[in-house]
Amino acid sequence: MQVQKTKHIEALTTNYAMAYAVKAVDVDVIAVYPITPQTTIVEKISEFVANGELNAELIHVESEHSALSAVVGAAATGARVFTATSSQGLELMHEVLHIAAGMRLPIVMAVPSRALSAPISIHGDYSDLMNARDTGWVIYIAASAQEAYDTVIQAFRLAESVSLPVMVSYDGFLMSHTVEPVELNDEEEVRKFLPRALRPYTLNPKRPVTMGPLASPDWYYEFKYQQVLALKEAYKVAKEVDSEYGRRFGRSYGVVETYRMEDADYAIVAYGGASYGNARAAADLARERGIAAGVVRVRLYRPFPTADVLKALDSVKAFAVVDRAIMFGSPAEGPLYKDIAAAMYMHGIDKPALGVIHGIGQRTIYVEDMYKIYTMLRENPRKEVVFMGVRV
Amino acid sequence: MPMIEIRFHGRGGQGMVTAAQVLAAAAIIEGKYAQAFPEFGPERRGAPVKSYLRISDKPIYTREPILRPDVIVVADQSLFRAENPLEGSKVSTILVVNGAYKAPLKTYYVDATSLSMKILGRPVVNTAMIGAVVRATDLVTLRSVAEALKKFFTGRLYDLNIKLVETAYQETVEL
Amino acid sequence: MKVYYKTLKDLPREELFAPGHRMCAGCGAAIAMRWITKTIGPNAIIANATGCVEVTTTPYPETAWMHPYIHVAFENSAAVASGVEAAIKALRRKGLWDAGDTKVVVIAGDGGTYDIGLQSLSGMLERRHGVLYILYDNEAYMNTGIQRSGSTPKFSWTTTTPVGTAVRGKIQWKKDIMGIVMAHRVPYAATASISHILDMVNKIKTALEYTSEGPTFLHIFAPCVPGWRYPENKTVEVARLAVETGYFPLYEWDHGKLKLNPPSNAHLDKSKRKPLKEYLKLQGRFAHLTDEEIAELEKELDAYWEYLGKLAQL
Amino acid sequence: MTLPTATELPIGAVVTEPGSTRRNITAGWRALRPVIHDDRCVRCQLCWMYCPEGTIVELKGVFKVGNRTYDTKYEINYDYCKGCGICANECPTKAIEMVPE
Repeated sequence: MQVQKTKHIEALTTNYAMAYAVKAVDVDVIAVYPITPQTTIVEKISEFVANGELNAELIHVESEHSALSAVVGAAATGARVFTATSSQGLELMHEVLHIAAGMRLPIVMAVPSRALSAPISIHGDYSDLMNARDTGWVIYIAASAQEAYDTVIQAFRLAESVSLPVMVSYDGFLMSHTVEPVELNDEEEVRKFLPRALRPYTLNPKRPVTMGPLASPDWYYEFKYQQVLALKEAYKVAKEVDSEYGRRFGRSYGVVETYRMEDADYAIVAYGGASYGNARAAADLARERGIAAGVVRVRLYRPFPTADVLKALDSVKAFAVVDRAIMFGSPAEGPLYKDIAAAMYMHGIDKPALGVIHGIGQRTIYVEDMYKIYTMLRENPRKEVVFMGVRV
Repeated sequence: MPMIEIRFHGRGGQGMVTAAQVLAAAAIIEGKYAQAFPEFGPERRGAPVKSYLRISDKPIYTREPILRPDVIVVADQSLFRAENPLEGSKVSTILVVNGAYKAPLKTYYVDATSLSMKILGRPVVNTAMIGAVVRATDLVTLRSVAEALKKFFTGRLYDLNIKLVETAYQETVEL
Repeated sequence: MKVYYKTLKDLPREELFAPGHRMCAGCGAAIAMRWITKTIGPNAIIANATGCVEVTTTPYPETAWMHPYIHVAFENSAAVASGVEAAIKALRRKGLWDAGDTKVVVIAGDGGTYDIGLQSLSGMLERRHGVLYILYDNEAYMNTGIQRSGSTPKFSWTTTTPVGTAVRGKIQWKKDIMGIVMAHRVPYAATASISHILDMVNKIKTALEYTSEGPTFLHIFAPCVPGWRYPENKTVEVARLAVETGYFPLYEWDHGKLKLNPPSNAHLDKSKRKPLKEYLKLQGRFAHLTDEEIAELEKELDAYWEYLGKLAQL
Repeated sequence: MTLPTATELPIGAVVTEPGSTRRNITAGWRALRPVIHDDRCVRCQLCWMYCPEGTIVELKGVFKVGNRTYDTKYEINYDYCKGCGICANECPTKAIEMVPE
């Protein structure tokens, strides 16, 4: 295995980077439906197909529910499939999210995240993704166009290895529509990384099987437990895939990324590009001002990388979890906060953890606000959820 | 090179989002890191819009809007009445503006509207403003801009836009 | 319709729908399933909507299906089939499909077609996927216990349109699903009844072959013993009377031409139709009907025949 | 009976054996049993055609019934017959009789 020699770097939005990844992967069937801020992904894919650069069937479905249903049908038939959505579209798909996971179909879907109605907002936050987080899908949250591109390719490998659907999410607008440099892989190399494997069961008249049967109480639970096991397996395989990808293509990310955590007393735990990027800048600022600050980014969100997150936070005195979604009426309104709190409780760890809700409906996330979180952690470490930047 | 932050002010339809993207692509062609993003909204043609561009030798992580721009680009002087494009400017900030405008900053201007009308036959000023930004900042070469423009225009429209960038570059004046 | 089977002797013998399924004794849909599976032959993939047929034929770890079969949800069988069809196309183009000319068939009930599945059906028809969509119509949500659907006829009793003192059964007319499908300008759409097997299998085969041009549609009338409240040995008789009284006309839409099939082709002349009452009186769901209500149904049926007659002249 | 564990079952609840409901004998559903009186059967095939379960079995051969010879004979597979009586109701010669189990 050799790291690619000649570099091919393009200026792309994260949405366009998704389309380039889909092209490299040689996807067979793609369901296309517009919703802001996802639309430019399927526009670019449509352009690739129109130009003969991508040999795929596009299905111009009439709703997101049908988008996911169509790729379920295609994946069940043995095709490599892709679709993408955001916000209300992901909500409309919700029923089929569970089914795709229950049927163990290796679907890959891009989700540039966006706030939910009402009132309607086309802007970014992670409310849509967080509503889909426990549906049995593997979920990655990328922080750059490059990472999103690399993650889609990794996602196909993971999906086909553990027979689970995978979402690749990232910030709506703040990433989906931002032009950045993206190093594109040699497509032949990508196809070597993703060989066509014969799946055990597909819809084929030569080997007829029944998919989606009725399971009685004597049978249903075991299939749900299979999904539990598959997600545990995915935690391991995601790391292996990322390492192998790194060896082949020169870029890997781990399941959790850390910044200046070696000697950090205070950490911000975040996901997504804007929260993470601005927390990094804030950590630099904090260190200039004498606070030993660091950042932990959760890249693989489902299965939750408990061991890696706990390890990253092992030596901090206090930390904050910044969430761009609200779980209404929950004991802690931040979804990631709750995950980490549960993980720590289960491992007998007790330290001050501040929950910070921010960036809701793309309320601007400032580096200065992130810096303030570090000062809060130093001055008054506590367990509490705060709503940063809201007028009260 | 430290990170350079540029903020573009225009109206929907004038192409300021594209201008930031073209310059980002040109920088990326030169092996630099860049980040170009619009101020997002459902705004349609005519509404004031901002777009942002960061260029650096190192990877760029921050994704906050540009609050303290090194360069401010104003595609339409009526924007000075609609909002305050100079907000957050530093002593060192450079202003690049369509038509002469007196500001308390180092200012470059070009008559982008007339040039666009003359060369394109339409008042779409984004490529003219790109030429002016290159002249004012030397951030990227005209050659990289020409290369980057291939992703945005083809055929005769590409030729005309290259001509417009070059003409604007030459006709940009420091006030 | 092309005639593939001239007499009963020509009918396909091989059974491709296994017994031991849990459909009711005397189920009309079961008769339809037997003949659908026999007629489409083994090289086909079936996408089934949630419903009676789905839950009674796939009790894990068993299946009555001998075809590759997929059930996903209630409202999306047309979308699932679109994906299956697209996958076969793409895989074949890439040399990755080893099963030859595989057909794609949807089987869905009236709830999954008239109501919750109408959107995905319309999408599939509009995109012109080469899929045969078969609706088995038992005129209510039977799987959940006989609730009214868009297909339930006027005045019919169901558990959600009970016969009370203020309201007596369903208030609205049955939706014209064939009209909706024909408006999509599909190559072929037809009605069929489990009482007229030869007509039905020739239509299944015709519709299947026409999928090379685009989507095709079959509306199969399939009486339901518990839902319609008639004795279980009367399923075929009820279906036959539906045709003979003109309640369920047999016709086909073949490339823009509407043609009435025997025996319905004689029924434009009202005197050739048996009185509607003969059909209604067999069924408990209509037991409460007054003569006035029956007269109203007859009047509406006459109007429907007038409309069909005009369509047939186009 | 011990049922298979989660790791023993095929993933995704796929049913791998086509037509496996055959394992489920539905004879017990029946209150009335259809009996074919072969002497009255004219081989019209209607019972075979209308049976919802496909339980009317068509045999090929030479069958002498009285002074007539047929090349087919119809029998009932009682394993799956649910006793609905459609066959008897549709039989034009009343050759099928429904008798109590």
